[in-house]
Amino acid sequence: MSDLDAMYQEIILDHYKHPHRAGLREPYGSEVHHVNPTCGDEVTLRVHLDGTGEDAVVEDVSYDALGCSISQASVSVLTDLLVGKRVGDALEVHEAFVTLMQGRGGVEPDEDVLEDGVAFAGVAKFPARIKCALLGWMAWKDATSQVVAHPDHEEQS
Amino acid sequence: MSDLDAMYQEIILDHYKHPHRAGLREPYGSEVHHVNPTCGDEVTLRVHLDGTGEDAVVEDVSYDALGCSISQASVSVLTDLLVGKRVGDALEVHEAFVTLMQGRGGVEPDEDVLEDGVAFAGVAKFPARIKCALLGWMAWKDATSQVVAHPDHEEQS
Amino acid sequence: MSVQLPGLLEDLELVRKDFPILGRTLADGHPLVYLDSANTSQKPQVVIDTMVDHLERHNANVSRAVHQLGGESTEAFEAARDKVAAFIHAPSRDEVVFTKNATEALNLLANTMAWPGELQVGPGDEVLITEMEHHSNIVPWQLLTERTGATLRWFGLTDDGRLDLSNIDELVNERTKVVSLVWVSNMLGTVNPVREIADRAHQVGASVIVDASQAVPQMPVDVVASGADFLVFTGHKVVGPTGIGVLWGRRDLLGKLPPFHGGGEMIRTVTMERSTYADIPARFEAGTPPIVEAVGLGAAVDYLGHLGMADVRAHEEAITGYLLEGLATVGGLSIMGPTTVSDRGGAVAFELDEVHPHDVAQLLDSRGIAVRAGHHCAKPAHRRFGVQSSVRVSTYLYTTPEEIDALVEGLEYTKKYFRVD
Amino acid sequence: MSVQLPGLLEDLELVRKDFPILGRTLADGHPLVYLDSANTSQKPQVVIDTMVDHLERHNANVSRAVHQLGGESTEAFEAARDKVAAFIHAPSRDEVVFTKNATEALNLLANTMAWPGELQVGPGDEVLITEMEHHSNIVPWQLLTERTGATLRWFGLTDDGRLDLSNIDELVNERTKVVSLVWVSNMLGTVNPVREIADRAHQVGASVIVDASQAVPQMPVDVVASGADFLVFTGHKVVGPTGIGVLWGRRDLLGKLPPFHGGGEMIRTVTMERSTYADIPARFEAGTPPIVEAVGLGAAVDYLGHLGMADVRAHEEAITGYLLEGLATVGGLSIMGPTTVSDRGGAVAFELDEVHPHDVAQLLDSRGIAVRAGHHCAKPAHRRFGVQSSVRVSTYLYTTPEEIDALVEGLEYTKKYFRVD
Ligand SMILES: Cc1ncc(COP(=O)(O)O)c(C=O)c1O
Ligand SMILES: Cc1ncc(COP(=O)(O)O)c(C=O)c1O
Repeated sequence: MSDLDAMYQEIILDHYKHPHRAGLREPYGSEVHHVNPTCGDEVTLRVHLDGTGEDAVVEDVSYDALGCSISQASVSVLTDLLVGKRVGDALEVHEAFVTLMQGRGGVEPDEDVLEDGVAFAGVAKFPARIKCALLGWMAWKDATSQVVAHPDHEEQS
Repeated sequence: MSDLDAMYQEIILDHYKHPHRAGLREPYGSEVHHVNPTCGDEVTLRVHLDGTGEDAVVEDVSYDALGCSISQASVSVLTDLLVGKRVGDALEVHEAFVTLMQGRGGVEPDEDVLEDGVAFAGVAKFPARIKCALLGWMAWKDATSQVVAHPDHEEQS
Repeated sequence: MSVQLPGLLEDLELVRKDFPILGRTLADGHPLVYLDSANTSQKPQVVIDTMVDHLERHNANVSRAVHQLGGESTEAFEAARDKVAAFIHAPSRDEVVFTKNATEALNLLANTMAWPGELQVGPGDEVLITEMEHHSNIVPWQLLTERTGATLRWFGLTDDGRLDLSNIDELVNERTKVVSLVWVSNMLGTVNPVREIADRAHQVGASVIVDASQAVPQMPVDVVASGADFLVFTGHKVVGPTGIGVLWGRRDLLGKLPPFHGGGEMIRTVTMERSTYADIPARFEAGTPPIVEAVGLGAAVDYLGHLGMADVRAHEEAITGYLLEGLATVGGLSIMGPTTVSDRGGAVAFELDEVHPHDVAQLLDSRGIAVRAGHHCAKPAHRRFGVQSSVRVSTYLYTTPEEIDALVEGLEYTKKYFRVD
Repeated sequence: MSVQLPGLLEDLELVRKDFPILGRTLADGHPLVYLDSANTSQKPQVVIDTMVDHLERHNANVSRAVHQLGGESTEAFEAARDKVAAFIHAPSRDEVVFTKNATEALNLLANTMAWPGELQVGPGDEVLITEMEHHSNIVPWQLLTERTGATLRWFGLTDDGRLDLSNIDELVNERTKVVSLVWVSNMLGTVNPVREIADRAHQVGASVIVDASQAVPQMPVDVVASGADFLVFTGHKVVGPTGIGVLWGRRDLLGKLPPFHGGGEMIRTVTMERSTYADIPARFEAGTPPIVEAVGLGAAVDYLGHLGMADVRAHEEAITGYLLEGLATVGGLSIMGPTTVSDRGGAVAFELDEVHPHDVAQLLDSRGIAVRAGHHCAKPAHRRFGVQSSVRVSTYLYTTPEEIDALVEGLEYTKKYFRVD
């Protein structure tokens, strides 16, 4: 498989064409807007948690993303992976994904943890695209830490 | 004769060690202060004219100069050449000197016009030193044009 | 070469040999097809060699030293100023100020206009720019107007990517202090009627700043004829090195600006009480200047001068025409900016239905074709056309028709890869 | 080599072979004796070759492009940032901002402190510098304090060319917002007790800026240990190219400065209404950065790292000691600045009775010996010692004892030429 095909896995193109959980929904505990200054890709992302602290559960992640196949597919996969998980576990998956992306192609992804996310292994070989793959993930972490920091913050709905 | 000896002619070293008409004197029509920003050489120079317009005569040029052998000798020679001349004639000598300096060693100086000033022909081959040789001359022209522009300006004395 | 187009540079294959990078083979054995010259141009061997010779044989600081190396270095540096002055037909070499890049040149102007002086911009004053500016000609003016209480105003764009001059009489008014505009847009490719706008601006006493970053590489430039009071460009887009840009300004106006950066070489004298400043251009060149970069830029404009800027312009028009024709054959592709070569430079931005610009660029890159994807530092212009990013193809004097053919094939391949039909 | 001094770099002759210019023959067949390294250093072949390789094979703009060349260029550019960060022991690579030179780095600080922000300097505030600063660390603060109504204050000098700290408790007070000082003087050679002064300044909450333009070339530098909040240096004095300098700043403090120049790469997003700015370091790097210059600087600090900065420092001390001894044998020569090697760098300024510095430099140059004559951009320090200019000899890692011998002979010859006895 060429490097190109390794990046544009079927799974990625599928998520790109048919993104999961797209759109902005209520209720949510925090909303963030992240931009990739290099290319202008943007994502607005909302996180809705149920409960508090590390035991809280990711009830919903909704988003409005403008961007390339990689950035769109990656946020779509993110929702599949993280929604329904406890925040602590979700953060572990997050870390595994970031490690995979920053590994320059040298990290062997754990399919049990990352599921469809392993499809992004090929992206790690393209430094310019790593930021695309991480855009939604960075937004999610930012939004989540905001809710965790202010659990008593009024939920928007 | 080496280029070095051509620059440091006996005449120049003599003027350096024994500068003519040094010191600031009164009366004077205008005083200017010029600096060579590269090396910090400075000259304060006063011009006293008698009469008005191109027919005015250069009565005195007095100066206080801080600088290298070339800049000091050059202002000393200037006073020899210009004091006593009509302004129009002095400006012609000025132009001949500037032409010589900017000629990169390719200009044959006219000894009848420049007298001791011909000794500076060797300086023209050292671009870094041309400004030294011209410092006093530029100051003189500046000061003179100020008196010519304001002939009725009160003489300082 | 198979395709023959009228206007192409003679001996194009020989010209290409001057650029070592054009012989490079990329991943999977693809030859480089470099279509990103509006981003930065490639460098001919003579520019590189001139820089190497300077570093290996003549390196010394300038203006400061009596010694032989210092003399040689100063002479090479100042000769570069003469060359640049001649290249843009500046009335005086002293009007050529070396900066770091075009961005610094624009910031020099916007920055010094914040402080007391005849050109100071204050509350109630207006600064007028256009919706097609590069960020480097937007943000400095946003900062200036925010900080001084002046107002920033904008020329809008027409649907075909030209300046909308319909409200010029309202936009250019007695409050207008500065009109700053791009000559050739780096995104849309539009060539703006700089002279016409400058004449109008001068009627109300405004200063006119022309961002010629994309103009100087592509066409003969005469700063006086352009109508500009100040004009900027950047070394790395005119086959020169990075690290050097140019601010040209009318002598009387440059003289009215207060100092920009303070430091070595820009002073006349420094005392603990106060300092006085050198004349132009040194006044605006604080610190050790980009010496070897200026020397490289001098070699670059010499190179362009030998080719002849009229011929470079003719080449650019021929290739751009061929490019526009080629892109017209690709279904689902829509161009932002003029679709004909008249009043148009060699940068063409477009969208391809259903494939994000990033993905287009990636696919092309897998075939060795280098284009740019993104907002090209022109976000307001992208927003004007309702898009967030685009693909930009930009040609230069070394671009061949065959490279355009490769691009068009690459775009068809991209569509297939992403299953667009 | 005949003279053996403890502390000289091992294999000095081999080191010298790394610098092509040192093999040059000047007018009248004199070999180059380059003693003007405080002005600018010479460049080793590896720096030149690295730049050439970049220009011939990897040239592209950075941060902006998806294509392979863009990736390679970005990687090389950012790797240079890593190298510089490691070289000065910066806690984070993001704290390393590339500028044009040291002068721009100092102006960046002085300029942004004029505008609203936590570090803003205003009326009643004091900025404290020293009488031995380079003009590049004087004029920016004069401009800032004049423009904002703050007060500029000065540490004086002792007769032996050290900082006079006797009134430090009065000079550093609750009004002091900024203390900006040189680590190693480019004129006197003095090494200042930066840490001690920084600690004192921090007690009153002032920010400490260290001009390390002459320190980074000569000695191991650890920015955190130095006590600095901000530290600047310039590429061309550390065997790197012109056109690049470095501003290091503590992350939290850099984050408190408003934007400096506006333009491409320093933004997060730009709209017609307003712009938001990128994080450090990009926030302060508007426009196309000096790319090939950064790559060259990376190679330069690698080169110095291989030699080992402790060894470079030992070499400098050995040579400077030998130089001071040699100069002591020349009658009528008086040194400004410390006359022993302790707390002293490798720049030695002096006067020779009855011969103007310009003439000394000219005579030495006629024998191939390059020194600097003038005020070395340190007019206040010259005035402090009652002189208008001086001769400065400055050595570096490639300087040999034989070159010092040639200098001393040259000085005797100069005296004879000007008939001084
Ligand atoms: C102590 C010191 N500070 C600042 C500078 C300015 O460096 P640059 O001219 O590269 O900006 C120099 C060198 O000229 C210097 O020696
Ligand atoms: C139209 C235009 N203006 C300004 C610039 C800024 O040039 P630089 O990044 O070299 O400062 C560019 C290029 O990036 C440009 O295309």
